[in-house]
Amino acid sequence: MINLMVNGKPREAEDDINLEKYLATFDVNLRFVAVGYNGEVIKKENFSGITLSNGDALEIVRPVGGG
Amino acid sequence: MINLMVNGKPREAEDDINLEKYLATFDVNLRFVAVGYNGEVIKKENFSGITLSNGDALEIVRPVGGG
Amino acid sequence: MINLMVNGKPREAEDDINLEKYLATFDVNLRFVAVGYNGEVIKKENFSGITLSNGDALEIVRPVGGG
Amino acid sequence: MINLMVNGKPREAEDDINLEKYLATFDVNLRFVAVGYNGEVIKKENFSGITLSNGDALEIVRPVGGG
Amino acid sequence: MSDDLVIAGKHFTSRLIVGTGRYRSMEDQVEALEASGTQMVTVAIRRLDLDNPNEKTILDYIDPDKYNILPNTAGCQTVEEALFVARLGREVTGTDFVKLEVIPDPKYLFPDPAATLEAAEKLVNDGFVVMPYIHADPVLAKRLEDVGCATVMPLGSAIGSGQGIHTVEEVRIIIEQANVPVVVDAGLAVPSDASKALELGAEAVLVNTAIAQAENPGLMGEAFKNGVEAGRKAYLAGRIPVRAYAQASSPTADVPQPASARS
Amino acid sequence: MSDDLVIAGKHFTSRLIVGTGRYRSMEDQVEALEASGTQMVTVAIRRLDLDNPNEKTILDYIDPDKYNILPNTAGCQTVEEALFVARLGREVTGTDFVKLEVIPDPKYLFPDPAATLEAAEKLVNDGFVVMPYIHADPVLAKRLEDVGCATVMPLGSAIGSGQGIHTVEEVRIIIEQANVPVVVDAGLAVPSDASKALELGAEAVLVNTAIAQAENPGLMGEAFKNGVEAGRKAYLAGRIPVRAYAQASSPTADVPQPASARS
Amino acid sequence: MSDDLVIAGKHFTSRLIVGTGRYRSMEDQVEALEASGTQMVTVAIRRLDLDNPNEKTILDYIDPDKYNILPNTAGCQTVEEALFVARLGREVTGTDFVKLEVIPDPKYLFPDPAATLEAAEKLVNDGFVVMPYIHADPVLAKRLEDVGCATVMPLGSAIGSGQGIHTVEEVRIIIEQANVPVVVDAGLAVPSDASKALELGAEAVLVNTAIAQAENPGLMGEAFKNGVEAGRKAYLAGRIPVRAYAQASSPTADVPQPASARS
Amino acid sequence: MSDDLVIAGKHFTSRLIVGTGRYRSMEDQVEALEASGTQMVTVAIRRLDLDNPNEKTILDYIDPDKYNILPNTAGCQTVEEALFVARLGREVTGTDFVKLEVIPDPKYLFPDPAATLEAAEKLVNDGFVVMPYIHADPVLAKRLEDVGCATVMPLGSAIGSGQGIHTVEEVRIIIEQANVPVVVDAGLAVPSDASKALELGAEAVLVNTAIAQAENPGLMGEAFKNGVEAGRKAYLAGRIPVRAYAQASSPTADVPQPASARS
Repeated sequence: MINLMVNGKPREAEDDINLEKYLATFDVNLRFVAVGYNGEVIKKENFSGITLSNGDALEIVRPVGGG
Repeated sequence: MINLMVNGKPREAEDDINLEKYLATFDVNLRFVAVGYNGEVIKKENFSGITLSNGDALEIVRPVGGG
Repeated sequence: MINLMVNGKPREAEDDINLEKYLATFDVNLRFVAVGYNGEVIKKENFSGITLSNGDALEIVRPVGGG
Repeated sequence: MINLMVNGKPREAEDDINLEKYLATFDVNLRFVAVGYNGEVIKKENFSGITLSNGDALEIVRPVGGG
Repeated sequence: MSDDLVIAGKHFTSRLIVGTGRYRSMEDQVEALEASGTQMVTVAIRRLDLDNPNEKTILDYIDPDKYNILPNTAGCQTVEEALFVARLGREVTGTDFVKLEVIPDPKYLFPDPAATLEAAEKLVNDGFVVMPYIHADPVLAKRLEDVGCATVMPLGSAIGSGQGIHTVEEVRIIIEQANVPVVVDAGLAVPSDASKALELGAEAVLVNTAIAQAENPGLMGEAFKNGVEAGRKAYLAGRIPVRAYAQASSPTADVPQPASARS
Repeated sequence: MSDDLVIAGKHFTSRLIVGTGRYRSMEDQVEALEASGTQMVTVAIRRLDLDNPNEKTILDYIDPDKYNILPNTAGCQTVEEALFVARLGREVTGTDFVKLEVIPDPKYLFPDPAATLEAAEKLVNDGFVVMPYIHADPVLAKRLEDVGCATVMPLGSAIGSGQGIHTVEEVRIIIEQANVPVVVDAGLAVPSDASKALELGAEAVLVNTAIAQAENPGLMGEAFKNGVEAGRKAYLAGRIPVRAYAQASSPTADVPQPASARS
Repeated sequence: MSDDLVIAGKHFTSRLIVGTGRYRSMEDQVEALEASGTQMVTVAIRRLDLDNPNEKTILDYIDPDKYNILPNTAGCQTVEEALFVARLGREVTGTDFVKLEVIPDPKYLFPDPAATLEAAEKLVNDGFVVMPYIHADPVLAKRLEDVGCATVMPLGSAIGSGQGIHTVEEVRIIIEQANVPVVVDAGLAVPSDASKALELGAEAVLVNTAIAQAENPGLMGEAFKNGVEAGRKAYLAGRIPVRAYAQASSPTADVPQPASARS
Repeated sequence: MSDDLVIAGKHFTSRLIVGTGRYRSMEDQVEALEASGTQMVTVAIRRLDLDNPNEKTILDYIDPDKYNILPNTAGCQTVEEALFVARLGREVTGTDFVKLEVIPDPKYLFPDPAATLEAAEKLVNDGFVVMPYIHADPVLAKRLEDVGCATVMPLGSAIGSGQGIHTVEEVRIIIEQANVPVVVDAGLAVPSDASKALELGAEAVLVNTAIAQAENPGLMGEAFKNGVEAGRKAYLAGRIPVRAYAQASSPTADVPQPASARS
């Protein structure tokens, strides 16, 4: 297992899991969602190409009402 | 002849003429016109009943643009 | 006895008492004081000349702080 | 002779002249005066140590009324 | 939602009263009145030119089915003059409505409070629906209401000055105390002035020079129509309070972090 | 008359940008956006709730055919955070437009001028259409324009404060000097605020709290729609000048006299 | 330079009139009056407490050699009451000066213009030196001057409200038209309010609550003394005009250059 | 009561800083500085006229025992120019104090916020006591304080414009957040402007054109001296709060009645 920081909170994940699979574990509807990976914004088509490692930081975001 | 003050200016008129006839001498279109006779406002239907005398003051007025 | 209205309140006084004597009954210091008698302002020198009658209204006033 | 830019205008000066001597040629009262030499501010005590060369830029300034 | 302006029992869907003075042409005026959506227009009463007694009058250009006529007493400096001109105006126009002006001051055209009060009371007793033009004096406004005026018309600033509403605080108090419609009159230059008056709770505004002398009177008339509607709707919609500090319009929590420094 | 607002080549017929924060309900918001006639709405970017990853988002309530989305960087206190959130917002919404906010101050939510300038330049170079939220500082506005911002968005007063436009003089100067659209943002409380901004020559306004927190958001949205139209039309129609003295709106000559004293 | 304030032939070197109401203690009042440098103080007239007929009165604390007494008619709601109280005040104080107040409105304490005018005329005819408290209505001010008032005293804002001068434009016009001293009264909260009034050309101000209710009345009295002097001197010194653009206060030429790029 | 203004450990009893530009004559200036009671005067640094290298300078007219010299960087448009002129000024005057101005805009002479911040930090690191001239931007003020500026000097309005203080709300916030003295600079026209700034809690004001270009500079200098004293004392004395309604300054009970109707 690896330790990640996801949306500011520590979480565990399986070794060698890629970002696409990891997101799938949350059953996230990816429409209107974006992901920051260690401070970089990752395009959806590249999710599968990113293998998560211990200590990675993810920001999984969506739009909310704001002015 | 009698002397009248009409709209602030001296004018002459025949003796014993009534208001209706006097106004007719100007060929005034009476629609939208009112008449002050010595400071009193006279209704159209009473014009014929008013005989002008020397020194009478008439104000013959109509509406204009204003705020 | 007569009935007076003094500073808005009913009071009794002896018959035929004059204003000077009546004020004396209160031991008022007349400096900075003025008197209204039935709506008229009375000069000090005339106090003795005014005999109070039943129903008279007196206003006995002095200066206070004001803007 | 060398060519200088002094207060934004071209001027000539003798070869190898130092700053102190050059200023003396203007008979400048050095009280309330400061000098910029190629963008650096030079302290009075160092004037004699600076030998002017061709193309040097001098700013000789004094205080004026201002807000 | 029915939200009529009611003056002396008469209903109006438009809260914009428009003056008919100072247009560059009758075409400008007709276009501007139309665009403004107004239902009440003011006219002045003046001596007929006896050398040209049949020229068209302003009323020949105003459709009586579209616009109510509000004759004024502009130009009157005394109570006597105002009463006389008001009565002439009623005879000319056939309406009991009158915009009462008693103005001794030619420089700022400010009204005389005591003379206006005296004339108003006499006209009310003579059956007029009196709409007095006044300084934004809350006590005067109250007294005019007490003698039976149908509205009060406090001024924003000098007539035709285009200075807008200098008297916001006083107008606010007049509105707070009034039981008759408050109509802000004079000085309005732009629709935001009209909108502001209605946001404060004024029931209507009267505009003349701002429309008549605009570069494009028709478009400015339309602008004031929109501004008056905006102001009235805002008044009904209930504005937010004024706060000393900011209040975030976006959530303050859960902001994404480039590195998870903040959590 | 075609009179579009054009930002980075994109045309808008509405000059009212509306925020989507602080509505009491989605129904309120949908009604208010509709009534406001807006074509551009702002959204914020926040962390997804991983315990509830499928809840509807704000964009599920906003018809993309009707409204352009303007993601903001609200909540960001540094250049780095603003760049990151701007890029996340682009990924979420698919638009290059961004409302740039770099706000270190939690009490008044005033933006950081130097950090905003730095972030703006980087985002422009990264292909964004940058609309920076700034203090009404004419020199800052000019520099933001010089680095390629698509608009400048000077504040009227503190976000959500409802204080209106304290910065009229500065906004007037920003407009005078700008070659990009000036959008007045923050503090607007009533349509007269919006109308005033457009009368001065602002190209648009951004409103959120004034509509969202009104007692009746739908009606207030409509009120702002009218106010913005009023202000723009007045700007185009050419307002009257301000004068020190009055100018009579009724003729001063030929006033009828009760006795012919005056002639 | 002799620059006295002259009211009805009486000369004053101080242009600050101070009220004697609402001090927390007589000590506060004595100190504040002293510090203010005033030469005229107002007093009210009230019923004597017959159960305590010998208590000291306000006048026992005011040195008649230092301060002129200005009795007021505060509390009067009608002409009749004002006349009666004015006459009582004259009897009490021995002065013909009177500050006339006819105030039917308890909430804002705004004066009645018509009743004030009527009372003023009667008091003038009765030999009083009348200083009427009025709304800032230029026409009313003129009429009060015409009936013989010694000054006019337009209000800045509601008595004791501390709102300052809302009526700057109207006060400016009153001053422009007046032939008697204009004394701005009511609402002043800070010395800048007083200074501003005198800069406009007001001849004096009347201040009460701002001094009496300050945390430190003595120091505030001194502050108003300075503010009034500042305003009067500025009026006499001739202020600079307002300009739309900047004017450099330092020379724009001959700026030293780090490299001689600019010459 | 000791109540000094302290800047970088230096004590001043006067809170009025005066500029030395734009006087009609040296006599005017000497008289005005004397009358103003100032202890700090600004000077600009300019190229010497080499054709007249011995003419008297401004400092030959200013008594160094009476006045501290504050050299400015007026005329500088870039960071580089400002650093250079600041250093020249230090060499000329022997003081580390500098009024920092980085102004690219010739029309309104508004300062560049980012360039001012950059120059301020460099000058602080070079040992200067930096007093930056800035737009009234609370965040910028805070950042300048954070890099070590000795004061912040927010503008009231454009230099020399005489428009007074447009930025009251922003200045109020800057004062609320500042840990260094806030000096309001630019645009002040009359002593009430200065007084108002100090009433808000500003520690000092800088005035030039208003004094130098007054009809009578000496008297105006004295007027500003009084105004600044008034404002500071009022700040210390604790002003009354603003209230929505009136508060009677005379007792409301026991009003004498002509007839005892009311009791």
